[in-house]
Parts: sequence; C-alpha cells; structure tokens
Amino acid sequence: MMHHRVIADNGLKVTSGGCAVAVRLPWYRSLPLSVVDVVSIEFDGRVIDMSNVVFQLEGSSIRLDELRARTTENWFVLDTAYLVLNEKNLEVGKEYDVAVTLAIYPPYLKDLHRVVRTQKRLLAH
Amino acid sequence: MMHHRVIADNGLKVTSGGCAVAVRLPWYRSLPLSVVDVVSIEFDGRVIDMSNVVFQLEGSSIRLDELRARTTENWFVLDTAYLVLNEKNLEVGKEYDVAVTLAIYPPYLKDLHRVVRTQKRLLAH
Amino acid sequence: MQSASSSNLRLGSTLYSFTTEYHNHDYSFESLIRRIAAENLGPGLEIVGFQSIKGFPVVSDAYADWFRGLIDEVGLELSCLGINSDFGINRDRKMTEDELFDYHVPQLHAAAKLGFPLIRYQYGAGPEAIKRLVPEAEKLGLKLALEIHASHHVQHPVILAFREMYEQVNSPLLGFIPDFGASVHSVPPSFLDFVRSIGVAESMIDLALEVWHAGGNGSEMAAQFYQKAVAMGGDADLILELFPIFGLFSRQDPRDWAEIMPQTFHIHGKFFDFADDGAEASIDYASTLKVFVEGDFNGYMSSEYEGHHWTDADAFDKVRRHHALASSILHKLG
Amino acid sequence: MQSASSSNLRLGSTLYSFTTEYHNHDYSFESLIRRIAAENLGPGLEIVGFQSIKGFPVVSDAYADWFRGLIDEVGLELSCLGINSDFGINRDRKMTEDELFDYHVPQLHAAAKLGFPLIRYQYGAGPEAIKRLVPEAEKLGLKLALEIHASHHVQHPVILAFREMYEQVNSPLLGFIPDFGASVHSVPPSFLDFVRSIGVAESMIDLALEVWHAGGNGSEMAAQFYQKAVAMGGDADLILELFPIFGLFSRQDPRDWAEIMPQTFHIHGKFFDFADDGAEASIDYASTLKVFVEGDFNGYMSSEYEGHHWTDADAFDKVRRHHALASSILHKLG
Ligand SMILES: [Mn+2]
Ligand SMILES: [Mn+2]
Repeated sequence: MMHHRVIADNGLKVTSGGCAVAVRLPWYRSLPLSVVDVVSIEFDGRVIDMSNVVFQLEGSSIRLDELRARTTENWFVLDTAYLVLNEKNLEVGKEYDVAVTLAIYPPYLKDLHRVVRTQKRLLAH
Repeated sequence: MMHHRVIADNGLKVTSGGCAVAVRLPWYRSLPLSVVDVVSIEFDGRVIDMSNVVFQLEGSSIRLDELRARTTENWFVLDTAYLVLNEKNLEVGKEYDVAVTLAIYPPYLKDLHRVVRTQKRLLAH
Repeated sequence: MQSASSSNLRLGSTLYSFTTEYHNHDYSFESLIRRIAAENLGPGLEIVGFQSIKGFPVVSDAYADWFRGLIDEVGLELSCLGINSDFGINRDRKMTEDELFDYHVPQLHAAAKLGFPLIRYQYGAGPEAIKRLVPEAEKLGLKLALEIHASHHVQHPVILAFREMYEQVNSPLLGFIPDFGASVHSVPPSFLDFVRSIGVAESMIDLALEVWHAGGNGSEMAAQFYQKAVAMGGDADLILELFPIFGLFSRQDPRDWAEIMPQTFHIHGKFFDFADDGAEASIDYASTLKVFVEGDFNGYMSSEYEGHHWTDADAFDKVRRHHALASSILHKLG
Repeated sequence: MQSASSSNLRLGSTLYSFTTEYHNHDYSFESLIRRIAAENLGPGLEIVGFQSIKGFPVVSDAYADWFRGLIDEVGLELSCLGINSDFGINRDRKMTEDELFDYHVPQLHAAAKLGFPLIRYQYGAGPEAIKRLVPEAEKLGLKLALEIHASHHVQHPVILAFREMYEQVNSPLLGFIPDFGASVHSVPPSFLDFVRSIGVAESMIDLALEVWHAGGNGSEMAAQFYQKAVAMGGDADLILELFPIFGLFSRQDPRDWAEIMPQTFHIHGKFFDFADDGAEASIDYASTLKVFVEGDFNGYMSSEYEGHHWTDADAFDKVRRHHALASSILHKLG
C-alpha cells in the first residue's frame, strides 16, 4: 500500500552539515503532523540514530518527538518534507540504499494505523 | 516575464518562530544558488529587514549572503524553497500582501540578469 | 458519455480516483479537472478538500473565484465536497462533541464558498455534532451526507445511530452517500495480486478470504484473522497487509441500499478492476444500479476508483471504463 | 501528424515549449512525454537536462533505464539533449577553459547514458573546450551542436570563431542548431501585448522597435535604447522589460542559414504567435523551411514555443498549430 511513496525520486541531497532525505506523505490527503511518526531510517542497511533527526517542512524545523503535539499543522499531500541527518561523508554521484519508515494514523478512522517503509537506491546529488 | 512565479500559491505559512514564504525559481531550468539573489521582501507594503532571513531548500538552511558562494548546489526548477522570517503576529486565516523580489543571473548568458518581483495577497495557513 | 436513459442518476468523477497521478505530480488539481472535462468524465465533479486544496478549510475569496471560474469554463457540475471528520487528530483522546462541531463548521463554509451543494461527512462526526450543524447548513443552503463506507452498511449500529437522529430531526438537508465498497461480492483481484507481489503466503490469503466470507463485524474479523494467522506462523508485517480486506470491502446485499433511498443524495461508485467483458470484477453493477434506478435516485454517481492504494494503474483508463459500464447498464435499465 | 513529404526534415517537440505547464506542476516530465506522444507531437523529442532532471548531469542507471523504457513504450525518438554551457556560475569570474571542459564532460556522459544521439551546447563553452571534447564525443558516439540563438547569427563574430574551429578540426560530430528566433521579421505581438499590460508606455515600445529595426549588435542596441529611453524620461524598471527584444529576436535573413547547412544537425523551430491564417506572426516559416528543404537538411525540427516567458497560453495548442503549419509547408515543398 503506497510502499514506494515515502521517499521522493532523487531524494538524497548532500548538505554542508550531512544530508537530507526527501520524503512524501504516503496517503491520499493532507494529514496533521500529529498523526505522523517517523519510525526509522536506514542507510545501506544500518539503522541510524534518530535522536538528532530533524523534520523540515514549509520553513519549520521540527524534532521528531515534537511532531505528535503539532495538531494544527498539516502536511499537504503534494509537499515534500526533508529529514535532515548528521550522516556525513556522503559523496555526490555515489549510490546509497536508503529506507525510511513512516507510520500514519488517519484521524477519521478508528484503530487504523499504517506503517509504510520505502527502500530506494539513491544517487546522492 | 514570469512576474507571477516567484511566490507559490498558498505560500504563506505561519510557523512557531514567525512565518515562511514559499518561493519558486522564476526561470525554466534549475540554476545554481550562486546566481540567485533574494533582493527584498515586503509585508503589507513594509520592506522587511533581510538580515535575519533564512533560505531553506532541500534540508539546507542558508543565510542570504551565503547564497553567492553556493556554486555547486542547484535549485531544481520544480522545487519550492522557503524564506523563513521572524515576522511575528500573523494569524492563520487572515490575508496579507506579500511581495518577493528575486534576481537571477543565468550563467550561460552574458550580461543578462533578470529581476522578478511577485506580489500576491496571501491567506496565512 | 452518458447514454440516454430515463433515470435521474447522472455520472461524474471524484478526483480521489486520480490519487496516483496527483500524488506523482503528473497532474495538478487544475489539469485533472481540465482533463476530466475534456474526456467527458463528468458532468459531476467531486473533490476531497484535504486532498486538493492546500490550507483547507481556509479558502481565500480569490481562490474560490478562480475555482468557480474554472468549473464554469470547463462545464462541469459540482456534485460533492468530501470533508473529513477527523476525531483523532490528538492521538491521546478523541475530539469532544464541541470540538467536532467546531471542526466541521469551517469545512461547511468552505464548501458553500466554493459552490458545492453537498458535503460528504464521516461517521466520526457523531450524530450529535451533525444535528447541531443543521442550522449552519440551512444558512448555507448546503446538504450534509454521511458516507456509508465499508466496513459499515445500512444496518450497522454506527449507521443506525445516524438514521435515528435523521428521523428525529427530519431535515431535508440530511442524507447518505452509499459507497459501493460496502456491497462487494469478492475481493478485487488486483489487491490479491498486490499482496502476492510483496510475498504474502497463499495460505494467509486463503485464511483471510475464509474469515471474510464467513462474515461479521470488520474489526472483529480482522482480530480473528490476526490470531489465526499468527498461530499458523505467519509473518506479522505481512499479516497486516491483508487487513484492508476487512476495512475496504464489505458484503452488504446491494438491495439493502433501498432502505435509505429517499435520503440518498449522492453515490460513491467505488470500483477496482474490470473483467474482460467490461464488468466490475468484485461489484455487481447491474444489480446495484437497478436498486437505485428503481428507487428513483436523483443525483450524481462519482466514479470512485480506489485501486491506487495498491497499484499505479492509469486512473483515466479505469474511470473511462467505469463510465462505459455504468452508461451501458443505465441504458438497459431505460 | 507530419504530412507525407519527400524531405528529410522530421518534426518533433522540445519539452522547453511546455515550461508553463511544467513549472505549474500541471504536468510532470513523464506526463508531458506521454501526452506529446498521444497527441502525435513527435516523433522527435528534445529535452533540457537542467529543466527535466533533478540532479542533472548526475543520472543513475535506474533512471536511465526508466527513461529509455518510457521512450520505447511511447514510441518517440530522442532528437537532442540540451546541455548548458554555464560559464558564469561563479559570479566573480568566468570559468577557465579547463573548467568549461570539466563542466561539459559529465553532461556528455549523461546524454549518452540516456540514449541521445546529439547534444545542444551554447556559445559560452568557447571553441577550445569544444575542440577538446571531440575525443570524448567520439568515444560516446555523440554529436555536438552549437545553438545559434538570437542575438547571434551565422556571421556573428562569436559564431565565426566556432565555424573556424570546425573547419580546422573537420569532425563529422561537430555541427550547429539554428534557432529561428535569430531570423524573425518582427517582434511577436504577444510580447508587445505583455509589455503594454504591465504599463510600458507606447512611446517606449516605439523607441525599442525603432532601434531594433535599425539593426546592429544585440547588446549595443540594448544600450542605445536604454540611453535614449532614460533621456526621454522612461521608468527604469519598465525600460528593462523591453530588453528581451534585443536578446530573443534577431533579424538574420533566413536564407543565410544555407551557409551552415552541411553542418546543421538539428533545428529549433522557435515560435510565438499565429496569425488568423495559421502563419507564424513573426517568422516566415514558408521561406525559412524552403532553405532547409532545398539544402537537403536531414534531421529533426523541434517545435520550440517560447512565449511562456510572458504568457501562460496553452502550449499544447501552440505546438499543435506549429506542427500543422510545418506539415502543410513541407507538404507543399514536396
Ligand atoms: Mn467513498
Ligand atoms: Mn532554442
């Protein structure tokens, strides 16, 4: 179910402080940030430490543990968010296996939550 | 010439620290950040102080005076960047006149630079 | 192209059908609307506010003018705005009745501003908040309709609570939207292809279908399946991939829609796959539409393709086929 | 649809024509290609790397496979990849010859990987870097062509420098791409409509057209116009809005393209507006195409609509008309 939608095409950007992974909401409509969990990120099979990951959307930089409180901010379904990571030493033009798992809790459905993991081989740009 | 393209539709987002204006590159192709100047931002006719404005793109947060040195980072023509402002006291659901002026220096053309100002009335969300 | 038919059931599309194309940025809100019009996949047009409009339910005057102008230009007819009854935004507790009321009001205003005659609301609103919204709906000249979506059906306790409230209030503005996913006869083949493609074992699929065919309440069937599947040694993650069977498809008899016919304002013509002869593979459209035509249903049926949850098949092709199927059935029904 | 004609000039489209639709997210790279194929606006397909591909010129194997598969599926033919000769990325100084060479190499590799037989390069590369790229082009089996774009023309000193180098090197891989914006007879009406719409005074427009018709080097004409306009009290910002006249349109005689005919690999069929009779309003396509057919040109002409700089007119409609015009002229030319 939308298993390929979490990571955007060409979604690995090398930045001065590390890198950023471009992510999309694996759902058909916008959802409040409060019902989105960033569960895990893997780099070449290695699970990375999530404590320093920052979620960047529309000019806001949000710690992952702050998302649940953001009940009034929506992630518009066409917008790309960025997971900003400390992951260093990436080289532009090299390929990496990246996997991101998001969990969403559609707020109009009782008991539904969906865990979606996308894995892609990405060429860093 | 692309006078309506600098500010994205629905491009005014209230954030916890102020607000962000969604901006697009007013050109047909991607350009390196080094050839983009953020010239000015106006709020309801008032020119704002640019010294604290941050340009956010693909997980990077860049001071405006740092753009010119970014010769290897491209702004992909379909991507939205955000101008992060201290501008406080905006209310969701209220309308504001916002104008953003960008200057671009297409790097394959001698002596061409283009200054593009977009003004839009935006409903803060 | 709707064939000549004497029924008052008019065809249309919901943009929800085009989730794949839209999520991919292959089309925008505007270019989807233009192509739907160009391909005669109207005349009804339904949208989901939180899908198509950034910042919804906040809608500026300029945006509303642009939207109404576009609809006018392309010649479509606004059938329904899907709004959401998001009771669970705060994950620690459900919204109170007051909060639910407050959450719906701006969505109703947005609908009226955009020119919709009808909104689709969801069961999470609860009968009381909807009852309190009737005066607002009257002011706005807007109809409110509860979508009856799998795993619900016309006799489900959750739906009965709304039916009771409707009887009390007796407002011509309160009605229902049957979603045909609630009256399927089998699980869509493309869904089973999908779960096979991600490695779900055949034994697990058989088990899920067995539980589903035995019938019962959706969440109870899911729980029952989960226990048995785990006992059989199924992979927990892959077991979960079968859960949509219990949430998206239910086996109500299509004839049961007749019970709510006078209050039926609109239809979600849910569909997934087509057989070689053009019939829908899991929904008996001939029998189902007969119920609505015989019940003198007057309104739009949105072609609501939902396979985008598990495949990236071309939705335009799908909706074209759905229109052809529906037109042909309506023509035969006279 | 290309009419039967005995010439070897084949039609096609460049995605650059669809900048409005693409920038708006109304279509994606993929959906543009699919619609161009569906509407028979090929068979040639040209793209600009830095427009269509995020991260260009870095292209993964998977992406190249996807792209080649798509082109195969839809039945288009890759005509040309537009690469950019970005000498001015560092605003403090121009790239050195070594840097220019290094900047082009990965773009050539990307072109070959994506399956293009030809790249378009720009004057900023300089003749020396291009000369040094010939062995690379030979390895890749790739042709390199300089676009001759307004304000240049076949006898412009900048172009003559490349022509001299071509004569020395004498490689069958080196050639040219005429852009018909270099041989227009008048300024496109829609451009003048645009400048009027933003408040440019009629006196300023008259002055710009007068200077432009008097002729000369593009930047010198611009400087001359600027001085006179300021002296006449014109608004500085609005004066600048007229500068594209001197950069996008030049008045080379279309017959002069014959000079470089044997080295002409590809054509940018630039266009803007159509008269009521279907003729291009500022480019004499009948005379211009005659030069290429009589010169035995063998290659594609990309329909290259450029009005998107100043209007949001529907590019599909524009390109359709351009194909119809070109087909009809080619048919008459036999
Ligand atoms: Mn539905
Ligand atoms: Mn050109």
